[in-house]
Amino acid sequence: MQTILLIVFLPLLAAIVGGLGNRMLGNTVVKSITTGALFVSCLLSWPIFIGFLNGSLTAEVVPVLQWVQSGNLSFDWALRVDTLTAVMLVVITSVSALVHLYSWGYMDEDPDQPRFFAYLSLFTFAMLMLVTADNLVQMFFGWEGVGLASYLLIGFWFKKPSANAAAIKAFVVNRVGDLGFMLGIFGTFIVFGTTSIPEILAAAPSMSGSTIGFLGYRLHTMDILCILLFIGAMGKSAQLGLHTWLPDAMEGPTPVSALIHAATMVTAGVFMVCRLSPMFETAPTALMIVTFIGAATCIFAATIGTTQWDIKRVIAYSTCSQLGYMFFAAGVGAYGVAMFHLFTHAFFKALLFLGAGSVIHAMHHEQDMRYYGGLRKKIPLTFWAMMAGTLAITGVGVYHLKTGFAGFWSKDAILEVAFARGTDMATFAFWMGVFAALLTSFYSWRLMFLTFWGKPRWIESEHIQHSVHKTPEEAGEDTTGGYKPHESPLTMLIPLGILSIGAIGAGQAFAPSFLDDAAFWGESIFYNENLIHAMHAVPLWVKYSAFVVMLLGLFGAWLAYIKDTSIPGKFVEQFRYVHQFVSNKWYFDELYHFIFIRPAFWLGRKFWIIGDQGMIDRFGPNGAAWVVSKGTVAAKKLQSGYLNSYALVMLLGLVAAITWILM
Amino acid sequence: MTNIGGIGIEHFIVVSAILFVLGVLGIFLNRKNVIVILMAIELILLSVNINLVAFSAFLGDLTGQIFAMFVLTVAAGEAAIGLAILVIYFRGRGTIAVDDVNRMKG
Amino acid sequence: MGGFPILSAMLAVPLFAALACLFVEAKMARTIALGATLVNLALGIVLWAGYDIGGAQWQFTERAEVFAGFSYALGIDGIALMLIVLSVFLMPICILASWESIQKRVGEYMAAFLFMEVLMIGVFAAQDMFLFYIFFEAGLIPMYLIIGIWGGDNRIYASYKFFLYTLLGSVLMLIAMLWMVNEAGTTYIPTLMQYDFAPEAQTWLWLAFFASFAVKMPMWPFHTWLPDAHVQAPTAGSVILAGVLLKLGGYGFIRFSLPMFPEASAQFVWLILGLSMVAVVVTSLIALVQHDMKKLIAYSSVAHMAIVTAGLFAFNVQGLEGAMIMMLSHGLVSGALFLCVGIIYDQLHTREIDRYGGLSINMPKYALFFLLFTMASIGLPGTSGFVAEFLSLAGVYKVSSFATFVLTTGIILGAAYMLYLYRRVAFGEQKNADAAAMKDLSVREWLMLGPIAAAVLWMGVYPESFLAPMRADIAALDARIARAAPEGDAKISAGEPLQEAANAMPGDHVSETHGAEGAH
Amino acid sequence: MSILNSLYLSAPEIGLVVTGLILLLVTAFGGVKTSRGVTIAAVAALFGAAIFTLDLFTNPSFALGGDIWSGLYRMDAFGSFSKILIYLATIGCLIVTPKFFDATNEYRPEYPVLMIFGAVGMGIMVSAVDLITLYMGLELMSLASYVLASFARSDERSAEAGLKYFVLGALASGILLYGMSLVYGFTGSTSYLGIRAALDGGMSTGAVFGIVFVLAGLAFKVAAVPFHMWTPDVYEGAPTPVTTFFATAPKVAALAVLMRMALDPFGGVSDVWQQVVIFAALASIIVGALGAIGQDNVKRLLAYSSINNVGFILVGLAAATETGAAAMLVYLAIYVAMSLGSFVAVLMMQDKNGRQVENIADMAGLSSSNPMLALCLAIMMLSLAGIPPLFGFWGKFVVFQAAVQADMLLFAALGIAASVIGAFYYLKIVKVMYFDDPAGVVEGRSDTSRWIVLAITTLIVSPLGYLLTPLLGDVAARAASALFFVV
Amino acid sequence: MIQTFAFYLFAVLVVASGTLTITARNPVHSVLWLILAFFNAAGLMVLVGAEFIAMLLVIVYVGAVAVLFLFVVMMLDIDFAEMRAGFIKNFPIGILIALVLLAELVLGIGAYRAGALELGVPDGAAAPIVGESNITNIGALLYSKYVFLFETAGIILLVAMIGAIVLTHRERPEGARGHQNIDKQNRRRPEDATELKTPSIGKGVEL
Repeated sequence: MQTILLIVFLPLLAAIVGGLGNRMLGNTVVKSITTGALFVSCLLSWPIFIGFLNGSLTAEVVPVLQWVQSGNLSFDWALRVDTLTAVMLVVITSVSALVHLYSWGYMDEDPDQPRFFAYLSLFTFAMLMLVTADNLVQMFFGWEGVGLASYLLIGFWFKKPSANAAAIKAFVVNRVGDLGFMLGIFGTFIVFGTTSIPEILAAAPSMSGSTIGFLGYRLHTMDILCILLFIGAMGKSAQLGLHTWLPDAMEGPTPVSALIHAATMVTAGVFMVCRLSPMFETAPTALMIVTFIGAATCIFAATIGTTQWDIKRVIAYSTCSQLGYMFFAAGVGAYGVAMFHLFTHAFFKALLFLGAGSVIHAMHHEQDMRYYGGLRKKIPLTFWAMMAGTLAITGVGVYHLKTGFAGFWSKDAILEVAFARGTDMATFAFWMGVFAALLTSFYSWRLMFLTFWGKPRWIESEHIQHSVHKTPEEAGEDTTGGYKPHESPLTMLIPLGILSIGAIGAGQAFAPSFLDDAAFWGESIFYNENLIHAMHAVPLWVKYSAFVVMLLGLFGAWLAYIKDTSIPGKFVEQFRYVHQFVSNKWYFDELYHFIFIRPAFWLGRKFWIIGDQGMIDRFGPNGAAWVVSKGTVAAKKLQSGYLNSYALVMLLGLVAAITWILM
Repeated sequence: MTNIGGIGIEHFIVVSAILFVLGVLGIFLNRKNVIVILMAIELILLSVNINLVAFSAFLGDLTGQIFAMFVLTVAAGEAAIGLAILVIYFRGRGTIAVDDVNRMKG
Repeated sequence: MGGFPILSAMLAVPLFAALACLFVEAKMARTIALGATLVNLALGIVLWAGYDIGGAQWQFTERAEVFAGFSYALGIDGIALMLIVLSVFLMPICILASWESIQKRVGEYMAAFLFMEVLMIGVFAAQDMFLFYIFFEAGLIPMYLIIGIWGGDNRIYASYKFFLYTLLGSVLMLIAMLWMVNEAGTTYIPTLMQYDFAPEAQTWLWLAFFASFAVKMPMWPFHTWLPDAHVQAPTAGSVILAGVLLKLGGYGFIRFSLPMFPEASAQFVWLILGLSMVAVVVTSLIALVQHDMKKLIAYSSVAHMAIVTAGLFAFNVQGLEGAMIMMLSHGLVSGALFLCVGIIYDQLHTREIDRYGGLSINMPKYALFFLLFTMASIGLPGTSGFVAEFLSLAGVYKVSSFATFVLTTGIILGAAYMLYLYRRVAFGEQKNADAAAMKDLSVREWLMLGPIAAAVLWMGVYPESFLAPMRADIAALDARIARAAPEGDAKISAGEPLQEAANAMPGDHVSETHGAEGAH
Repeated sequence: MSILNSLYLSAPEIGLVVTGLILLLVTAFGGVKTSRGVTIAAVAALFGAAIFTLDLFTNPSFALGGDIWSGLYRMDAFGSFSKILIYLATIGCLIVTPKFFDATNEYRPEYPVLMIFGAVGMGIMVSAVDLITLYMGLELMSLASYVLASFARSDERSAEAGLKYFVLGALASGILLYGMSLVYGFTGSTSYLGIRAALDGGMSTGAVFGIVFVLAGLAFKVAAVPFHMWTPDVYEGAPTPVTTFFATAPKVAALAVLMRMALDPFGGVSDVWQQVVIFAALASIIVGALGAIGQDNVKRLLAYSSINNVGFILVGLAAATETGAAAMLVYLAIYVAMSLGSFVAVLMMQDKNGRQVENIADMAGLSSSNPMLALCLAIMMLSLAGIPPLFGFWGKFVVFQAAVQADMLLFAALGIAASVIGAFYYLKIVKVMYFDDPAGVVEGRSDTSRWIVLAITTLIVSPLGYLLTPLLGDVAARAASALFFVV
Repeated sequence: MIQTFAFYLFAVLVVASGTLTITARNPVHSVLWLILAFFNAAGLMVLVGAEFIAMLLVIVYVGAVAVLFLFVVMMLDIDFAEMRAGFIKNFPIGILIALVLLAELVLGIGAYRAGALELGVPDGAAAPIVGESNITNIGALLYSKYVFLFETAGIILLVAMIGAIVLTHRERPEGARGHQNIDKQNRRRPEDATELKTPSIGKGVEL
């Protein structure tokens, strides 16, 4: 299984060559190298996955290099391959390879293509390091590596202030999660004396009842460790509270959104929880929190998704919401299900993003859906790809026919398992999930209708105006403004096609393995067979609930955006405050700005001006200097130049000395 | 010798102490004239001499008187140097008022 | 290495080169300085290569009783070795950094730097306490001159502040040293490291040493000299200041305070951790609002050094090794960051962040290096900064989870201010024509940044090279201070393990549903 | 001791006196034109005296010397050590003098003669083991000093310096004498041996007064706070070579006398004066430093610096131990080199009219116009500030070591912390020379003799000086042990 | 009895004249008061049997030093009218300190409690030979034990002399007022000094 070395390090090599070679090698060479490397990785990954699928491969660790050995803390560079990793491998390499390819077309006009491709490859490398990690620290390496790549790619168009801001935001918010992750690793190290994942997982049950001191409190060891680690996952997977970076991350080029902010990186949190599932299983409270956060994110993001106008932001919130599903699936103990949703989601969400990219490409970089409309005929291939993605995400499928798109298989499984779990929290999650499914359907179809149906509203877009050199007035009745959207080039369409296949068939194809095959997962995750059995045994209404709400959503969207386009306006009129609240993303950004960012700068200035300069310097060095200068003045004054006073001082000294001694 | 007609060493010490303090006072209370300061110094030396001689007598030891003699000698030399300095100072500045001797200070 | 006095040679080479530099003209002085530092670098590599890991604790020892009251005793252990290597590594880079930017009094400048090198190596190699002190304090003179003569507009204030502040700190240490020598009857550091002073005395001695090292580190609130000194110093001065001089404080703690006063060190853990926590948060926030690049990096240095102090006083191997790696890493990274500032300062003559922007466009190579060092500074895994931060914080966690929590917020704030800096300098529009017209890295600048970049990555990926020589010494130190090690707040207490997984489903229930529904 | 022995052991002084008298005759008959010759002869004589003293010092048979001249005078290692320093310092001062008076043409052959007699006076002082001898030696030195201070007759400041020096010096002499009279009266003896014996047997209040007065009088001579007031004015006003002299040889003599006085006759009652000395030491360090900071005149600054340094030397005295005494001697030796070096460097700074540059601001940018001079002066300054690796550090090191060994930790800590204030003004000189833009005032070229003195002192002060530490430490220890040798 | 009376007389007079010395407005008066103080001090010395020192005091001080003072006072030609009277501004504190010093001296030494004062015990090396006069005794010591200091005293006086001359002696340049050329003066003959003129009557003389 040494191929794993190739799989992981080829992208790195490509990134280095492409990044350093940059202008020397030229666009095409760099693009070919990186894309080629990724396709090789991808091709090497699938056999591994298939190997696990058919049981011909077993978990293995490939050591690479010693890393750190400090006292009893040691961790090395090593690549671990097991089922979980294999799943991630194919997801990552496949999507990445496709995105690389897609970017040939999408980024065709960009002057900095080598840099872009190098970043993409670098990201892939980091992501692969993350999923192959054998210890928490290497996972953290990948964790931060993908963060770096994400930062670089979000800020790829670094001339745009908004892109820069988004990049920093992404990095810093992630760092908040990393704080938890790091503390979690430290705590794990304290408790288990190791950072090796298998060793931790093996030892976790023995520590399950113990307590530990943390920040002055005594807490259940495993709960606090898992919560800390989960905070890391929350950051990376944009869960409620730490989600704010994800929508902003859409400032990056669309392929980036597809690869990083939909298919792979954001799922790292889910991956981590699954990877550590035996550990989480020893922490009931932590799992409750995971479930709750997942469910809350799921519904929260979905509400926002219904009000956004930016096509990518809609999908971004959708991603956020879908991640919530995965988390609460994990939270209720169905890690396989969570992974399955991760797997299918990767395909259809990447597809949606790339499709959106294709739309944007066609619409001259206009991203606002209000200026779309009627594109169905203009870019039919894109339309059909998007349609596949939408059908997948909304979970179209019929239980009794045992057919459906990818999302049907995974999302329904999540809802069912949550219901089957039966605890209060799980039931809460179930209902949230159902409601979110309604909203998912609504916003997904809303997106489709606004984009592909209706009349063109293109001329109102500044981008289009720019392109056709006309103002809306000049265009008059012709709302297209004479603009001719063009279908994307082949390099973009091929990935769309491949992903469409995934979005359509991945659920059907892999559900048996992912959901029901305990042997498939092996030791790689905690697999609760009983729970899966319970999942299959839920009442029928549960099984159909998702389908029903999907239809409701579709109907609502059709009503509002096809049948009577005045409805949304009226609705907004009616529920102005609710709408305002939701469309402003629940004011999270404003809140954070108010309680973190502004105070940070304010405090920084105060600490600097008042603290450092006003107190420390003033009373420290400068104060001492002031005292000395006063002393100097006094000393000079004393030295008056008069004989009398000199004599007087001498006498004073004499008298003082005598008095001192006599006393 | 313990006393001379009821006059003990302490009497001499007191006289000498008074003279000493007078001399010191003369130095630092004077603002008129540097010459007076020189005279005040002579007063101090006088007090020392009284002390030395008195101790010598009461101790029955001549060292004090020898010492006093040397003090006298040196005092004469000191006076000469002092006056010489005063003279050149006066030549340069045209005054010997104590208050004016403060070109250098600080 | 036979009998060749390599440490003395490393002192002698720059010393004589420095004297030579005083008497030759500019061009020659540069060449001599570069040559001498390169020779020293070579000697440093030989030293490293010749260092016998797992051998005697003190190697390359030399000793001559030429002084009354102290002796010329040199010798290094792994800790000193690493810091010496750091010093000799940075020196040629400093000389290169000054190659063009220093045009006045080149001979004296080079001499000052070479003297600096002598003193730095001397500090780390000294085995005699007073010899150490002499080297330690003598460093003030060349640095004072470097800041004062070749510094910026406000150099006088900065140089005074630097000099007097650090002097005040170290004189108190001298008194403590005198007392110790009087008490223990030896000036030989290895002996003193094993000497047990009475616990009451330790407190005072520790405080006296603290006064010196805390200023040197610098720890909050003794840090205010650092931003001033950095801002005013010429580029290479900042590099040496940040790269090596700040390490003297950490070296002092690890060489003196900890092994000589373990009880007192334990007693003051709260102080160190407290100051470190404040430092990380406060100086990071301050760094966030800086407009001057060097000042920002200077404040970041304070924050990073706080991690060092916290790690040192974690009383365990991870903390100590982490702190050491942090010192090495910070030496490289902040040095490199100052070089990065210097490179653009040389062209535009301003450190005002707002005057730059969009440098990625016209200086892509520069931007790449700058990015790397920025990332290393915020502790991205794979760079030296991560290993350093991770190890020290892991060590601190064993003592106090709260301290670790607060210190770890540094990774958030650090990311914020460094990325904010990077964004304003390298990203964004090219606001100013002159900034947009700047040239990318020259070969000379490549030679400066390249090696550091390589070292940063090397240390991040394979820190073993750096950890291995120190391992035995850290272990010895750990054993020495173990008796006083404070109890951590983690205190795991065993409980009744859960009988089943959190999401376990009752088995009988399973079979029922299973039977009813069958397979999916 | 026979008269021959007495003559032999006091031969340096006698030789110097005889030389002085001969030179005086030469002066009387030859007039002004003999100046240079007389100076050279005086240097030679002093050198001879130094060599002879060195011989006495190293000659094992005179290791502890002995009391000569009927117990008025003692030849011992301590005295010899001090005398060698004094003679060497005087030589240094003499060498650098003549050129100074070139501008005013006021140099006279009496100058070296007075220096010789001054040196003799100092020699007598440091060897005195009787109050009367001490007084005579002190006055001999003082009278010569008063005259030298006002030697530049055309300079009003010189006369004022002389006047102030004289008046205050006479007052100090008066205090000293008064104290001596009390000591005499209440111990019954003027010899150190007798005084010590009497004090060891119990001390009356009168004796305490005597001790305090005597020490106060001596404190004036060493310029310790609060008896320091004359120093800045006199140092500024006196001709620079004379100031150089004041800052070196008489300083050594006065400190040596103070040491001998405090440690020999009053050595048994150190608890009486120790606290006063501690106070004086701290006060000197602080006042010296504070006073120096505000100065614009380099001579005045160096005057305050000397007060500051005396404070450090007194730290050794406060310890009242043999190591303390040895430390003081080491410090003294180093201090003489530093002081001589700095004053010579100042002397070498002249403007284009040949006038002495005294204003610190005028030294701006000296490092570009005259790099070697600036370097030497900078080394001197940093050494005076006690920054290693310069030799000045060693002086501070040993005195504080002594204080620490005497368990005076707080005192040592305060003292050394206050030294940081002092560092400020030394740095100021360095700053002016190195950091400021050239003022272009200093122009003059100096003669070789000054360069030689400067080079020698700089070498001593430079880190190479540390190579002297074993020798210096050994010699000082021997000298100090002589002080503690109780017959 | 007579001794007691003499002591108090001299003591009071010496203190009084000392006070007047430093307070007199006219320096000439000061000198005169000083002389009086010296005389009385000499009287005190005679009282304890130190005739030689007493005489020395009178001869050296009154005869030489005081006169020197007078001479200088006259020579300096000071405008006494301009002399500022009064005391310096920190007069009170000065007086206070002086009084404290005096009190400490007087009380501290315990002089007032006769008998409580313990003088030292001389070793007898310089004890006066009984029967010999004061001057003989002093002479015997001065030329034996103290010969070294005696010589030193000579040197001191020599230095004082050199100093006084070096400082005050002015080589007046040729032609300046007060310049004397001794050679020229010695070579002067009557015929150079006087010139016989035979003026014609009523014409006057051309000088």
